[in-house]
Amino acid sequence: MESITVTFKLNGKTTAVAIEPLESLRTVLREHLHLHATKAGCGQGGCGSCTVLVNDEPVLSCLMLAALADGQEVTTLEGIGTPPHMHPLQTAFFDRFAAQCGYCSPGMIMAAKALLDKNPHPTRAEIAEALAGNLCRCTGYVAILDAIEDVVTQMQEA
Amino acid sequence: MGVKQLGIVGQSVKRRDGIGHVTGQTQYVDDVFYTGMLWLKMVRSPISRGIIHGIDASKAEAFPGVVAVVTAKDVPNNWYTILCLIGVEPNDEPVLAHEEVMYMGEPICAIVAETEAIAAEAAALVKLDIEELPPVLDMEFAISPDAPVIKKWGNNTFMYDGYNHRKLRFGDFEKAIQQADHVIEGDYSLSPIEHAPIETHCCVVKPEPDGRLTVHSNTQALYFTMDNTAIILQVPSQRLHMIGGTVGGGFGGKVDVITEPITCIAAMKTGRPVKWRWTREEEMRKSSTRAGVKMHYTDGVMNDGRIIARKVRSLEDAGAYHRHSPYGVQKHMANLPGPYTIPNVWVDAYCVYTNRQPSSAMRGFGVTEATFAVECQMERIARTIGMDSWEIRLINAYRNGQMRPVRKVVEDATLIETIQAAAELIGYELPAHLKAMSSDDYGGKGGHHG
Amino acid sequence: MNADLFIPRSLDEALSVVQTHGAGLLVMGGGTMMMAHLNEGIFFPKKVMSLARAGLSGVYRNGHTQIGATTNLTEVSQIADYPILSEAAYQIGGPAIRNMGTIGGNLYMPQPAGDLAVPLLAYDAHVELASASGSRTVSLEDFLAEPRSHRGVHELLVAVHLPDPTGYAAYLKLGRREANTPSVVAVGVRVVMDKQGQISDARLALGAVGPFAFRAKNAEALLIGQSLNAKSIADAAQIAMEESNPFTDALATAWYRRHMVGVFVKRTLEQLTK
Amino acid sequence: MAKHYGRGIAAVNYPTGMNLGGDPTQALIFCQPTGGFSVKLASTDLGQGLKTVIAQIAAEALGVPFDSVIVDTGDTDSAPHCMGTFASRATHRVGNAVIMAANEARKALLDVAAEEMEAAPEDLVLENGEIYVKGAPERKTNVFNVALAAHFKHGKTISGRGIYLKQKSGLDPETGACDPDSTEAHATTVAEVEVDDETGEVKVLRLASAYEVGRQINPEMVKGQIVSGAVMGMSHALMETVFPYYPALDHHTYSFGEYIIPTALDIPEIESVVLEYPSSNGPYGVKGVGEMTANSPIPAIVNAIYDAVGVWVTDLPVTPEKVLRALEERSLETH
Repeated sequence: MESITVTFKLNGKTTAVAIEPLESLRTVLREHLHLHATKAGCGQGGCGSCTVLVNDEPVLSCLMLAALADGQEVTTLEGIGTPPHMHPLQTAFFDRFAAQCGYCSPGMIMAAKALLDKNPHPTRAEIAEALAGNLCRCTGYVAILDAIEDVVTQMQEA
Repeated sequence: MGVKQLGIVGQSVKRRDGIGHVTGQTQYVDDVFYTGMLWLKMVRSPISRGIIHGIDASKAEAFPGVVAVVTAKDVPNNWYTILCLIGVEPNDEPVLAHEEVMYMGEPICAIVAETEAIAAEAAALVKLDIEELPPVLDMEFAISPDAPVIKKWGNNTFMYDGYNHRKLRFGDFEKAIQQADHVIEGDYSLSPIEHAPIETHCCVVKPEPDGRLTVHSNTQALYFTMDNTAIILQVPSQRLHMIGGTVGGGFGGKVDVITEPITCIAAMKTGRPVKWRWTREEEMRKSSTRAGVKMHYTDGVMNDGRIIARKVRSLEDAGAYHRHSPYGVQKHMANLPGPYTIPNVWVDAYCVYTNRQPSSAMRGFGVTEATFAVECQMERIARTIGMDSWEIRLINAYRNGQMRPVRKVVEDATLIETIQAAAELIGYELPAHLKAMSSDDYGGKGGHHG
Repeated sequence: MNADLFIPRSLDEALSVVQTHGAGLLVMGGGTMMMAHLNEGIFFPKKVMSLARAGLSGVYRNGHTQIGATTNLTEVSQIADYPILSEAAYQIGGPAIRNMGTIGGNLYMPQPAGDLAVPLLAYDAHVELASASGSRTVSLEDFLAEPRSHRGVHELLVAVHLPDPTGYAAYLKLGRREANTPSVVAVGVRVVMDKQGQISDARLALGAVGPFAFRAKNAEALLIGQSLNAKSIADAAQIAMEESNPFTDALATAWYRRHMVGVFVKRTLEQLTK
Repeated sequence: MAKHYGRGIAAVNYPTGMNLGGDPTQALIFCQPTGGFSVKLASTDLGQGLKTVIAQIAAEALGVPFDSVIVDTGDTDSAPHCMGTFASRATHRVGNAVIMAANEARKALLDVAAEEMEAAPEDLVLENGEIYVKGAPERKTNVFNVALAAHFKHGKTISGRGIYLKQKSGLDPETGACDPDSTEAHATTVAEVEVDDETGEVKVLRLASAYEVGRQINPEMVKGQIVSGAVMGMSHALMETVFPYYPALDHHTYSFGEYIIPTALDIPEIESVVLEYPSSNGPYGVKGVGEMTANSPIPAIVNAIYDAVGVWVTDLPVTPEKVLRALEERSLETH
């Protein structure tokens, strides 16, 4: 089979891209569309660093056939905030030193966003459960949980 | 304790790279792309030890989209001895294996292709003719007379100044152990572990019009990598332009110079930019690990808790090749007695070769293992002689002005102060005589706590 | 990576692809297992079909419950009528994996993965296999024992069928960390009590302690006619240990797994007494 | 079933830097025409925050605002040699090299300022980018003006070269005598655990530590290392192995499915205090902290397990299976 064209809404913008049939969404985002925030950490579904939102639900873009994105809405970290207009989660991760090497941060933030979009008042335990598929080797997670809790508090106060 | 207040030093200013990280705009090596960039995949040994009789890459070469195959013949100086820069020898690890394989996953030849998927599929087509030999995996077996010798110099250990181990000798252990009230022994071991940074190894090399190579690397040590790469490529270092400094987690795993030389050769051979990104499976099974270590402690202890003699025999599993292990064992040797004042010390530390993926540097290597053994042994001593866990450490803790077994005078000890602070942190009330102790109470020279 | 990818838009279309391509076709449910192998370069399929758009997702109640094969684990974790099925689904992976993995695909996962089979066995599930010439149901038990021989090369697993749940059920999983871990052992139990408080029917399913998830039938038999008490629980746990056929992997040895069958069967049954 | 509580302690030292072949790092600093300072390094930030702490050290040493210091790392064409980021050496070595370079650049700056202000250089004070004459604060200028003057009027460079070298130490093959490090940092960790005597599972409830790190350049980032190390150390103690049946190769791990590291749900309560006893040779007294934090939790946890259930499991990782086997062996011995 020759390459196929998929069309999807990417960070709010309709995007058409020619792909090889078995390419993953991660490969297409990073290597065809050059949105590099989505990271390649393992390709096995084990680390969560490639987490993106498809129709507002978190998925692992390394395990998703890009062909299945056709007609869907895909959101990457680039789509939720860029300097100077960062998403509150990005600001909180920065303020709390929740990114050390930074490689897990995009996936962590996307997983956290998916949680907060559904449940704006999670407990710390619920936050941790939402991050169960996202590994961090640097921070020991405490700063990450603190950062997300900060955003929860801000939303409660607002 | 009072330290002089400074200006910006001591302030928790935000990370310079923080906004880049949280917005995904920091550029890591895998985020580097060039037009016309090729991808590299490695063909590796499927067995732990064997003799290579043939490598047939013809099907891979003919596979549509494959641009080049890199074998040992393409490597100008096919020795990967990263500590050659500080005199570690002899050469023992080929960059690409061609005569024998020494561990499962050892690199044999590289496939360079238009896409990563093509390179992977073509790599699977390379036929290897390898005669399997029984592997040596257990360190005690490796240093026994019954083991096959897997190293060309005639035994299975690194040779330190003519010895098959590093020695530390201080005082008179044999005499002191006879005088001890208690002889307390312990065995301690650690299995190899993986650095597991979330970013795997990655290298991108672009040949420049002027003949230089731009090398994007996630190495922890750019010049070290540049110099080792230049030695393997047999080019002056100025031919290489190393760009890095942003790493998605290292933990010691990215001090090996493991991706850059081959990626450079692939770029030189094809005249095109090349990227080599390791899979997680390669990261786990092929990249260096922290070494497996086995230690045996024999301590002579008096009824009052003083440790008067300590003997340690330690085996460190280098895996198939040197990498950083000969150095790690020296650091290990120096730290095996622990931060305690023990007048009679005997240490034998071995760097042992086995047919497993090489071990190398990892966060604290040599010291982590020693510290684990020492602190469990301290607890074992306390429990055996019926002394309090805090007291055993406080009475033996090294003091400023005392001599460590490596014959360096202690000058910045604060072990006692951290023990006291930890007790306070958890609300544990130390007896007054222990609270009164200080790292400066030996009375000798050194110390700057005033 | 030159390959043909089929994304059928209906069951009929999917069955016709299977009919045409048969054994050489790699079928993906959520892709969580197969895509990992593709990414690692472990194999290079030439014909792949994804069932993601074939309309096989959803939970239907019609005298019994039917769960479409591509219903994802998040949706399964929200099926309130089968609490230990939803619990088992929730304990798999993290949210993203649960959004991708499917109930049908989970039944093909090699042990120690594939936890959903455990509660499904406890609920007496059947699987529906369809081909261009019709469909049939097979008990999950038989299917798990030999999925390849039970699914013909021209068949697809299209749904899981569950009778209405009766009795009390409990599920416990032991992994090597708090979440997102394969099982050391998974235990699902369902018992029906008569009015005297004696067990009239029992299902005791074990995962990760054999080549596939299975029912510990000797332990079930022992429970029937008894009340749940310290002795019957201990006896059932002992027999379940003997019935299991555990393996050694990176997570645990066979020795440890067998021990944990005893501990976790006991703990699972004890939950029912509360 | 019973769960047993235990507490264990471990007191450790950690050497800063290495010395096997001599351990140098260099830095160059130059001033831009409008007073920005560029620090050129070939060093590497692994996530620990080197780029930030070096900017702090450079700003402190130069006497200029933090924001006016640019740190450029990771390019061998533009920056001099650095051994690398490992051995808890980076802040110590790079910091020292940067202070040396900053001192030279600062002197060059004040020489130009002195000419501009018709004062003796030794009478000038440079603080946060402002320059004034000691005892006469009304006679003042600033780095911006002096830098412009140096570039366009005096034809002077304002730059500095720095190096820090830990000399190579010999090692006596007969006795092991050597000088293995620059300084020693210290820590004590208290671990509290709960051991399940039916499954052998160990849950770490709390890791409380006192760390002595010489001087903190950036306390939040020191804390980041401490929390990070607590979790990595716990993981090393209880979970991780590439070869689960070492030395056998069987079940060699290949993914995060069987190579177990903690998730956000697995972390204990982590507390710490930091002591500062400046070292004699570190920049502003720094000692290395990066590696040490992952060490002290390991023996503290193993000792806590002994405290809880009275068995020594000293073969890492302490898997539930090893604990259970040790408990069974002990019960066989005592019955």
